[in-house]
Amino acid sequence: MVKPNEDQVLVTIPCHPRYLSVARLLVGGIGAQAGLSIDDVDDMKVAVSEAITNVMDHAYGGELTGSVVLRYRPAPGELTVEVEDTGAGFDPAKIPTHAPPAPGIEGGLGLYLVKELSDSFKVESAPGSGTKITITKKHHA
Amino acid sequence: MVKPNEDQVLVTIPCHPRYLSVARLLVGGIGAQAGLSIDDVDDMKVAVSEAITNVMDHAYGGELTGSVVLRYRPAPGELTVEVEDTGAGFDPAKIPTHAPPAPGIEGGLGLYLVKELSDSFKVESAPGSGTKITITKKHHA
Amino acid sequence: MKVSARNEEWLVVVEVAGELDAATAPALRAILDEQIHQGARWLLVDLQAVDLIASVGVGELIRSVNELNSLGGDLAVICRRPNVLRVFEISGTGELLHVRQAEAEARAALEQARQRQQSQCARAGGEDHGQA
Amino acid sequence: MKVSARNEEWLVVVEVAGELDAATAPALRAILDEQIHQGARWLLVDLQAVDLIASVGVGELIRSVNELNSLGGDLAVICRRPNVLRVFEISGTGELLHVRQAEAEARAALEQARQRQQSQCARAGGEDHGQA
Ligand SMILES: Nc1ncnc2c1ncn2[C@@H]1O[C@H](COP(=O)(O)OP(=O)(O)O)[C@@H](O)[C@H]1O
Ligand SMILES: Nc1ncnc2c1ncn2[C@@H]1O[C@H](COP(=O)(O)OP(=O)(O)O)[C@@H](O)[C@H]1O
Repeated sequence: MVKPNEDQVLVTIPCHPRYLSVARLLVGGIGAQAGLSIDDVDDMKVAVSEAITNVMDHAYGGELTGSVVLRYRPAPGELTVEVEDTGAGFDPAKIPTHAPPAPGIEGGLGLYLVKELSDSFKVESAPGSGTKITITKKHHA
Repeated sequence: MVKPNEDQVLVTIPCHPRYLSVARLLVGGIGAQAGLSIDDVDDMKVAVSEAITNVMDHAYGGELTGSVVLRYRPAPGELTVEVEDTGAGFDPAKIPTHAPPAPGIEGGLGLYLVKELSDSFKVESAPGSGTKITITKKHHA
Repeated sequence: MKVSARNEEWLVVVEVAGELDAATAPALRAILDEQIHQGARWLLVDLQAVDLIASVGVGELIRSVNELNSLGGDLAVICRRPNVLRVFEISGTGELLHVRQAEAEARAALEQARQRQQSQCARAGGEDHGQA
Repeated sequence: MKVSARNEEWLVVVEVAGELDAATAPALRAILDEQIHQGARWLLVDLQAVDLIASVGVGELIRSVNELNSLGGDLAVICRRPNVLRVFEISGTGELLHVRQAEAEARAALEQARQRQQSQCARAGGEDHGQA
């Protein structure tokens, strides 16, 4: 069970690619404190980057306005990060994440990477109601 | 002039010393992007640590409950960080920051360090109304 | 991130360092496009100094390999960091992009692709056509 | 942060590495208290591997030097990083804590303090009392 708010770092970043590295710094710092390995942290950095990049690409019609809300929730041996926007939303049922796109196809790889690089992930979204992606990475020896 | 919210990273951390390093990571990442030197960043890291430590020590009666709100505002060649709490507050006029405590005296050094390590700093506080410390560090060659 | 390109006999080496994400992929795209535009057909993309790659970085490489293939060229990638290799593996692009851990292997993959291309051209030119 | 202590003839070397802030100062305090409790009177505090020191770290050193002085002992600090030196300078504690950039100088400062202490004791013991 995730603990209540007490052990949460809440971050709001502008919807701009230059803040991707800032979001990753926090994955590194908070993930290391939670006991993730370097490999775990590296994978989580990519997963979180994908979720934030999707906000920039899709949530606000590709405009770099608005902001992205990140919630970092460390627990012993694991880190959960939520990436939330109040943008366009989408129907998760329509996005296949059971296989990567065919080789040679550009795009469509982001959520599949999130799934493969994390221990669990959840998409909460609906057209018109914004999106929340919850990603959990556990410690692997 | 500080730009409006667009270029701001808003962070809420639990009122606990283990998040000091997280706050400093952001000083490093956002400060480097804003063009601060390594020395500038090092000084700003200490200044921000002092302001947050004061919240832990004084705002909530020394209890490690509640949270600290940080606002990182980069601008070309400078970084401003606000450290805000909704705790006890104090009368800034009663705190001398024009000189360090006498050698041999433990404590009372925090705000003096903030002043000396920053380019400008502002204390907004009153008993019962919480505290906001605003610290600006500019690029020095 | 840093990107640079340098010519060697028949190929161009593109070196990338840092984190390859949506903030930095445009710089990679620019240099790859520029090289192809200037006539480069064989690109060795050295990602040994890349700490992290996101899907947008893989996407830029796919875009370039598609363009190179359509022009009769190809690219190969050198990459050693486990986390970067994992992204190529998961994306299933290791073969398309000729991702190799050793520089010599990446060069060999590119050389092979070039020889294949040359013998195809020779056949297309008439010699041995339909014979092998 | 890491802290460790090792005995040398008449002094104890305390080595600290990492960031010395409110999260880590309690560990430094514990080792300094333990050493003094066990009878150490001359401490060489090596902060060469400390990346950052906040006022709480300076406070722990002041606390220990006050206690050591009251017991007839002293401490010296080795510190080379400019940002850490700046904090000692601003706090005006460089002399009280015998902060030195070179290990040899810090050892010399401690040796001097010990000789001063020994000659005071000798005088207090009666010899040369009031004579020099
Ligand atoms: N935050 C979001 N807001 C709106 N749509 C999204 C969001 N995240 C993902 N999507 C939708 O899911 C699709 C798949 O995303 P992804 O797998 O990352 O591939 P890509 O971004 O390359 O299309 C996107 O094309 C988009 O339609
Ligand atoms: N966030 C805060 N909330 C309440 N009081 C504060 C806060 N920050 C500073 N103070 C007051 O200012 C004083 C001076 O702070 P400082 O210079 O950091 O020294 P110290 O914390 O060692 O006392 C504190 O003792 C406290 O009374």
